[in-house]
Amino acid sequence: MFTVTCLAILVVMGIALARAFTGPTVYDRILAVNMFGTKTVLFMAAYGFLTERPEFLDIALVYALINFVGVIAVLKFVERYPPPSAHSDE
Amino acid sequence: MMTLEHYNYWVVIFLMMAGFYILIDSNNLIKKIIGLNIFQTSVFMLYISLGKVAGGTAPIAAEGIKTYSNPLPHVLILTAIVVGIATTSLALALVIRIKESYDTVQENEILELDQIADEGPQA
Amino acid sequence: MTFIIDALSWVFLMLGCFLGISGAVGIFQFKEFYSRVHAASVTDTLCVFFIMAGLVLQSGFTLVTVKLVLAVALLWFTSPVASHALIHAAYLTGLKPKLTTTRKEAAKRGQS
Amino acid sequence: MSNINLLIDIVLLTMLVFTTVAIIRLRSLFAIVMLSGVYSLLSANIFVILDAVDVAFTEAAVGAGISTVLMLATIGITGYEQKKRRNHNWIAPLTVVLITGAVLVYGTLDMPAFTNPNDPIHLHVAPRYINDSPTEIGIPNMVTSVLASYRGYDTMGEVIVVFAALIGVLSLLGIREKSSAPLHAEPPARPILQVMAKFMIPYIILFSLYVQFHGDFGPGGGFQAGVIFSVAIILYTLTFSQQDAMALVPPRVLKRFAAIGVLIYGGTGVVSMFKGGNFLDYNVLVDDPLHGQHYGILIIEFGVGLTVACVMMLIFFAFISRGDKNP
Repeated sequence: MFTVTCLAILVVMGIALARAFTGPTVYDRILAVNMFGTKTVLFMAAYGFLTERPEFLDIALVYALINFVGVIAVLKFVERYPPPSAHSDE
Repeated sequence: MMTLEHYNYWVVIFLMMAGFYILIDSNNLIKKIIGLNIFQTSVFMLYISLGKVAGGTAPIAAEGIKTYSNPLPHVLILTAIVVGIATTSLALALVIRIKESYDTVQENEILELDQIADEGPQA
Repeated sequence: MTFIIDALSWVFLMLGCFLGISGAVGIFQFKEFYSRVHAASVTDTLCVFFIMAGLVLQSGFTLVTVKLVLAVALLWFTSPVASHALIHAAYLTGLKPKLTTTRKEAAKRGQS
Repeated sequence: MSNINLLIDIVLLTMLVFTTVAIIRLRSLFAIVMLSGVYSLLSANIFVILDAVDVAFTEAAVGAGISTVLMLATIGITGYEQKKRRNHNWIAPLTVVLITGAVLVYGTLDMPAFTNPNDPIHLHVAPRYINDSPTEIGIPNMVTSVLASYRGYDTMGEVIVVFAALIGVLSLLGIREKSSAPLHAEPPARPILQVMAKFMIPYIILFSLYVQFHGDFGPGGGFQAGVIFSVAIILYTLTFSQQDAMALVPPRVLKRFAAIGVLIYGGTGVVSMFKGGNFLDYNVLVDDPLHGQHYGILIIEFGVGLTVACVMMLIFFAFISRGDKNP
């Protein structure tokens, strides 16, 4: 059951990554990266159970924290230095 | 299963070459630093791949576990990551100073400005 | 007893996976930024809850459970705040939502 | 490595390859920085799958957190866009890269198979660490015991390198503690973010202390704890203001503490010399060698954590105070 969960989360991560590649706006990329980070936390938690050593959940906690701080940093940055064209960054 | 046995190494080589390509092809100093980071991470991944043992788990002793992966590469890479961010920040600081004195971070423009400065007194 | 717990975790994990995948399809398929945020942020919280609940059922009552609960709490606090900040920043810097009309409304407007 | 782990490994590595290709192709530096954050999250995942939990911990905290923040601060100063280049020649670099890559791939054909337990690397030194360190040092996390005790010299060198990098950054950029009136309008304060940050910062600091002192038993240690602690201060700076953060942790004090951390590390070595052992030989610190190892590792990990936390905060302050000067 953890196998199925891990694979499903990997699929979600792949789709989020595709959105991060295609954009088209800066905010789409931020959204995709944020989603990627959340799914990484879930993946790490499920993977710990898959390998039968779930005590390494600290890593998942760190991911959750860092992901939040990273997204806030990116948003503050976008506010302070607005991108030349807000609608597309290609 | 020759391919799968070496898949990790080949991905490492691809990443290393991608970082190398960015480093020599890119004109923007910040992108060069990101290329250097990719190159660096590929080396990390090579070390960690070498340390993995089939059937082993993380090298933190627990009851009922016989095989552990090799802890030595982990130690080397752990400190290398922190040193990596320290050197990256030094490089970024240099880039900021270059931007302040040349007003550009494009390599070719910096070289042109240098050339003008060198030839300046004669002209 | 173990059978019931296993069955429950299966149900929870699969529900979580379903929500996660629907969110991913949402951010990939929707045409416009604000609907994509909607798809991602709404499914996210419940997906986290279901997957972590499925894992908690398997872990029993140990330190692992506490860490899982902490992770859920952390994600529940941070994820909506991040979505809020994202939309706020997007709106402030001039990305306006596209307001589309349905075919019926357009037809009505055409008649009047 | 069972099949499912191998499958996950391959899927993640493939995602990594795609991310790298996207980084090469994109022009916007901002998008590239976002993707390099994803890149380090992915590589942290791969480290977990390859059993390197400590490394994954560090990579997640450093790569996705600090590195992204510093890169963003830099492109805020230097500008978003890469300029297009005329008569851009991409054939020569590509040829060089392809030839080098081909040589390296040829070299891997002689490499021992991935995860084979009889590889030369697993036959020397490592068995000693794996079999003896839990009894010899007395702590379960072998990475910590190798890092802090067996190879304590190396780690001290690394800490000094981090400290030297700080000196470099400070002499290049410096920190403006009392910046004049900001030249551009401050973005409006965000009450929701501020409440959230106030709520979270104590827990982040608590978590960093847990990581610091639980590093003997699980993944963690001074390097990771220092980075997580500095992330708490970075969150405070981002949601409030730079002046508030500098009033909370004044850079003058941080500079002293960064040096004190290195001194604690070196001092432990000197104390063990005075006690009749070698430099950084913790066995002689107290009467019982096992207790000596425990104390020694705790003290030097504290020194590492102190230095890393102070260095990361100071570098961050240096970058953003420079950004305030040039909007």
